[in-house]
Amino acid sequence: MIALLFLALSAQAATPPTGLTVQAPPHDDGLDLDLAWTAAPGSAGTLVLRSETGPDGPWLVSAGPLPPSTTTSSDRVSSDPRTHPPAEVYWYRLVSLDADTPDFQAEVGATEAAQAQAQAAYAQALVQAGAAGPAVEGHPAASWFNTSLGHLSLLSLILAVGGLMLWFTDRARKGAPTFIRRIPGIDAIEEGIGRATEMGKPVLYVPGIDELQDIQTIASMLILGQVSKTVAEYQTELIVSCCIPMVREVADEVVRAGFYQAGYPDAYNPRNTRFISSEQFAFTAGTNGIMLREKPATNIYLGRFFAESLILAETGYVNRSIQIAGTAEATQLPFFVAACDYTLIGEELFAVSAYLSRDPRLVSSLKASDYVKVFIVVCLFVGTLAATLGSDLLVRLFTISGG
Amino acid sequence: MKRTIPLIITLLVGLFMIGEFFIPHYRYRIWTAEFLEWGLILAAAAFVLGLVNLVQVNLPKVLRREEDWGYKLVMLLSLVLTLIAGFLGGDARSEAGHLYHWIYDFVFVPLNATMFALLAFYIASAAFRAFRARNLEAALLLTAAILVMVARVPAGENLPVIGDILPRIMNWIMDVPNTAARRAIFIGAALGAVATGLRVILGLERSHLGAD
Amino acid sequence: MEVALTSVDIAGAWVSIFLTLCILSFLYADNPIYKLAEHLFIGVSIGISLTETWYGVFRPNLVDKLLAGNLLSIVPLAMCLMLGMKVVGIFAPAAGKKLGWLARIPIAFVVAAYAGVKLTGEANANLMTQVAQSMPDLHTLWIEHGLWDWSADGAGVISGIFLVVGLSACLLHFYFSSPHGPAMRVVSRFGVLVLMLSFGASFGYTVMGRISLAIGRAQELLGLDRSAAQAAQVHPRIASVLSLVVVVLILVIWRLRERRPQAGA
Amino acid sequence: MLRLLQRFQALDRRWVFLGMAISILVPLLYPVSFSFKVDERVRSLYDAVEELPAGSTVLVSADFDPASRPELEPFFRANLDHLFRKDVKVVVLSLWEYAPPLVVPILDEIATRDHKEYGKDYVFLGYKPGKELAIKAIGENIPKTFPTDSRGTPIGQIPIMQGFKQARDFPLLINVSAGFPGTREYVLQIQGQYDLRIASACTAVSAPDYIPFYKAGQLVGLSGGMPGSAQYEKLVYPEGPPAGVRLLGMQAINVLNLGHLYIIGLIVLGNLAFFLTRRVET
Repeated sequence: MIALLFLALSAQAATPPTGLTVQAPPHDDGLDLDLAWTAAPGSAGTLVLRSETGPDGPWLVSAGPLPPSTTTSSDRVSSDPRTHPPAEVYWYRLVSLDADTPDFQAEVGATEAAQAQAQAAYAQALVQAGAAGPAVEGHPAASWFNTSLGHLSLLSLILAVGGLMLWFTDRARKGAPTFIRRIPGIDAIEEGIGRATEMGKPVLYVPGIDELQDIQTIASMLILGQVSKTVAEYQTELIVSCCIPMVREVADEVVRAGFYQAGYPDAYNPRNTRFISSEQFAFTAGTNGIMLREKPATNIYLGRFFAESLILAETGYVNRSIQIAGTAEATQLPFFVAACDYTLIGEELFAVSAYLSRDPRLVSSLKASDYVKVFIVVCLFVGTLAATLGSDLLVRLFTISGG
Repeated sequence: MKRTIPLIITLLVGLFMIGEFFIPHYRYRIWTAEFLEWGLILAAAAFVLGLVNLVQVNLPKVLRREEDWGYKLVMLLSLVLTLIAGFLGGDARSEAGHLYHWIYDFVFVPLNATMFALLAFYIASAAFRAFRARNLEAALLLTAAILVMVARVPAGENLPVIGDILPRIMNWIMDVPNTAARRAIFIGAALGAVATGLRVILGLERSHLGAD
Repeated sequence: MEVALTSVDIAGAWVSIFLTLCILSFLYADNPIYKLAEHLFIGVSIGISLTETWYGVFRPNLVDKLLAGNLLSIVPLAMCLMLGMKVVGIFAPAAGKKLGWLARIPIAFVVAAYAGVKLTGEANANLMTQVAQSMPDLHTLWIEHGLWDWSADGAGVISGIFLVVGLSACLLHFYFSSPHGPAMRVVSRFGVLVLMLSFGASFGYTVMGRISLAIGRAQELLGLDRSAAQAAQVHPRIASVLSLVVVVLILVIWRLRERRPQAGA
Repeated sequence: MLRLLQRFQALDRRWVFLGMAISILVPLLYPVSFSFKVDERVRSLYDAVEELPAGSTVLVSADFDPASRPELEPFFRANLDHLFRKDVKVVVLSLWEYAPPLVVPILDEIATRDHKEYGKDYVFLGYKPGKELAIKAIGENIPKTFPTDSRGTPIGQIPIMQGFKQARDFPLLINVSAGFPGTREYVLQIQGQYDLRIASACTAVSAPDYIPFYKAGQLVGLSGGMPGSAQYEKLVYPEGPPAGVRLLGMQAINVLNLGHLYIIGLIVLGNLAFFLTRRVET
C-alpha cells in the first residue's frame, strides 16, 4: 500500500503552503499551539505534520486534511498531560494535497502501534515526495494566571460580591440594621409548615432532580437546613424525596442537623429522607405515590426541575396540598407558576436560606448581590449607549474568550 | 474536630476549584480534573447508600405486612431481577437477546415514556384551571399563551392573518420580552449562585456539615 | 428484507402495551394496577441505574485504576469508605455514633468542589455572556431595521430598547434589601409583566412538545410506529384492546370493593 | 345557566383528560393530509446538510431518551437518511445514558436501507458520562474521550475516524438534543472556543432557549419539536416517503392541530364562563 502511495505522490507533488508560523496562544494551559500560514495556490487541502523528536521527523499527522481555504489550525500536543507531559519544542510541517493524493486509510484490525507506524510512514512518504514545507519550531507556553480582560472582570466581580458580603456581614455583626423586603413565597414556607402541623400531616420537600453538581441543588440543601429546623420545632413530620443518591446523603445530614439544632435530635427518622430512584420519571412516579398515599399537607419544590415539574405540581393540586416551588430553571417556571400557590423565581431561590435563617449576617449578604445587580443594570445602560456610539469596551469587559 | 476538618476541607477545595477558571496551567488542571472525577466516584458510591436506604424503608413494610406490602415486594423483586440480569449480561447486557435488554426495551421504556406522556393531559388541565384573567398579570400570561398556541398550530400557517401576523408577534414575544425575562432570570440566578457558592466556601452556611 | 420477530419480542411488545395502559389508568385515579406498574418501574429503574453506574463509573474510574496500581485512587476509595460510615449506625449504633461524622468529609469535599467549579461556570455562562449580549448597538439596529421592522419580526430600535429596559426591570424586581418606593414599584411591576409575558409564551410553546409525547404512546398503542409487516406479526391493536379490557375490569372490581366497606361503615 | 357555568369552571379534570385523549386518537385513526410551511431555521439546517460535499464526515451527538423519542426520532431518521443519501459519513455519539439502545437500531436500520457499511460510512462511539465535562472532552480530544467505539473496536482502527481528533475537525456537528446536557452546553462549552458549526434538533420546549443561539450565529440551523421534524421530513422527502418508510413527524402533525385547538378552546370557554358568572355575581 505504501509503495502505491509513493507512485501516486511522486507524480503529483503540489507546492506546499508558505509562511508557517507556530505560536502558543495567550493564557494557555500549555498544551496548545496555534498555526497560521498562507494558502498554496491550486492545493486541494492541507495536512499538518508534527514531530516531537526533531526537525527531521518522524512525523505524525496532527490535523487534516483541512480545506484549502483554511489557513489556521490549532494543535493540542498532549491529550493526557499526566501520562504525556508536553515537550519543550515541537516541529511542524505543512503538506499540500492534490485532488488525487490518497487519504490515509487505517487498516481495520491493526494494533495501535501498527497504526501509528503506518501513519508515520504515510507522513514520511508525503515529505519525501516534496509536498511538505520547511519545518517550523513551536514552544508551548503554560500560563499560571489568565490576565485577559474578561477573566479579570469576572474575578473582580466575584471579589466584589465576596468583599461586599464580608463587609455587610461585619457591619451586621456590629449591629447595623438589616432590611429585607418581604418575599411572600418564602413566608409561605413557614405558613405551610404551620398548616401541616395543624392538620397533623407531613411536609414533603423535593430538592429538584439534578446532581449535587448543580448549585441550585446546593442552595436547596441549605434551605432544607432551615426548613427542617422549623419542622422539628413544630414537631411535624418531614419527608424528603430525593432523586440522586448523593443528594439523599447530604439531605440526611442536613435534616439530622436541623432536628439537632431545634433540640429534637431523636425525633429525626432517617427513613423519611428517601432515595426514590435516580431515573427522572421513576422518581416522579414514586414522589407522586408519597403525595397520594401519605397525603402531605404542604409540598415544597426547591431546586432544579425539568419536565416532572408539572406532573408533581398537578398531583399535589389533586391532593389539595399547599404548594411552594422555586427554581432557576427558566423552562419550568411557567408550570410552577400555573400549578403552585407560590413560586420563587430564579434568584429568589438563592435568597431563601438566608431569609429563613433570620441570621442578620446571612441576610445582609443578600445586600451584596443587590449592589452588584444595580451595577450590572447601570452597565447595561452605559454599555448600550457606548455600543450605539461605536465603543464595544463594555461588551469586551463582559466577554470571556477561550477557556 | 468534627466541624473544623470539614470546614477546612470546604475552604481549601472550594478555593482551589474557583482557581480552575483563572489558572489555565495544565499542571493545575490535572488536579481539578482529578477532583471532579473523585466527585463522580463518590456520587456512584452513594448509590450503594441509596440502596441501603431503599431497603431500610421498604423491607420492614414487607416483613411486617404493612399496607401496600405486596407492591413494595414487587419493587424489591424487580430491582433484584434487573440487577441480576445486568450483571449476568456483563458488558454485552445491552445487546439483543439479553434479559437486561428485554427489560429495558419492554418494561422500562414504555413505563418511562407513558409517565412522561401524562404531561399532555396535565398541561391541558393546568391551562384550563390556571389561565383565568383575574388581574393584569394573569391576563397577560394567558394572552401570551393563547397567542403562541394559535401561532404554533401547524394548520394555521396557511390562513391569512393567523398564518402571517401571529407567528411574527409570537417570534417577537419569544425574541424580545422572553429573552429579556430569561436573561434576567439567568443573570439573577448566576449572582445568587456566586453568593451561595461563596457563603458555602467561606463557611457562612454549613448546614450540610452537621450540627454537633 | 423484513426480519421475522421472535416470540420473545412479540411478548415484549404486548407487555409494553399493557404497561402503557396501566400508567394511563392513573389519569382516572390512583389504583391498584397503576400502583403495580409504578413499583415495577421504580424497581427496574434503580436496577438499571445501578448496573450502568457500576459499568460506567465505578468500574472504569475506581476499580480498574486501583487494579492497575494507581495509588492516587486510594483517596477516592477512602472517601467512599468514609461516606459508608453513615450506614454503620444501622447495624452498630454505638460505632455509628462515633464514626458517622466521618461522612461529612467526603460531603464537604463534593459540595465545595462543585460549588467552586460552578461558581465560576455559572458566572461565566449565565452572567457575563448574558450581559455582554444585552448591550445592543442601537445605531446599527436603526440602519438595518429602523424603529420597528415587521419583516424581521419586529426587530429595530424599539425592540432593542425594550430588551434593555425589560431586562433591567426584571432584574430590579429581585432587589431584596430595600423597601420598594413608588418609582421602584413601577419598575418592579413592569418587570413582573415582562416575566408573565415570557411565562405565558413559554407555556404555550411547550404544549406542542407535551402533546407529541402522547402521540408517541398513541402511535405505539395503535401500531402506527411499526411497518405493516411487523404489525401483522405483533397485532398491536388486539393487544391494546385486550389490555384495555383487563385494566377497565380491574378498575371496576377495585371500585366495587372500595365502595363496599364504606357502605358498611 | 349560571349553575352550569359555575360547574363548568370547576369541571373534573378527568373530563378534560378524556377530551384530550379523543383529540389525540381520532386524527391518528382517521388521518387528513394538508400542507404546512417550512420554518427558516429548519431550512437553514437542511441547507447546512445539503451544502456538505459528498465524502465529508459529520459528528452527530444523539442526546435523547425514550421520553423525548416521539419528538426527535422522526428528525433523527430523516436526517440520517439525508446524510447517507448525500454520501456523507456519520460519526454518532451520545451523552445520554439511555440513548444507545434507541440509537443503535435506528442507525443500523437506516444504514442497511441506504447500503452503508459500519466503520466505513458510519460509526457509533457509544455513551459517555460526565455531561458538560464530556462535551469539553469532545471539543478537546475525541479518541481520548472515546478510546473505542460502542462495539469495543479501538478508535485508531476505525477507518472513518482517521484524521478526526476533535469536534472542530468535522465540518458540521448535529446535536439531537432533548435537554441537559445538550445544545446549550455544546454552544456554551465548545462552540465559541473552537468556532464550530453546530446544528440542533431539539424538543419544542427547549426551542425558545436555543433561538437566541441561532440568532447569534452560534447555531447554523434549528429544528424545534415535532413540527420541526415534520418540516425536515418534508424537505428530505418532497415527493413523499420511499416504500416501507413511515414519516412519523408528518403523521403526527394533525394531532398537534387538534390538540392545540382543544386546549385553546378550553381556556377560552373557561374564561368566558368566568366572566359571565363574575358579572352576575357582582
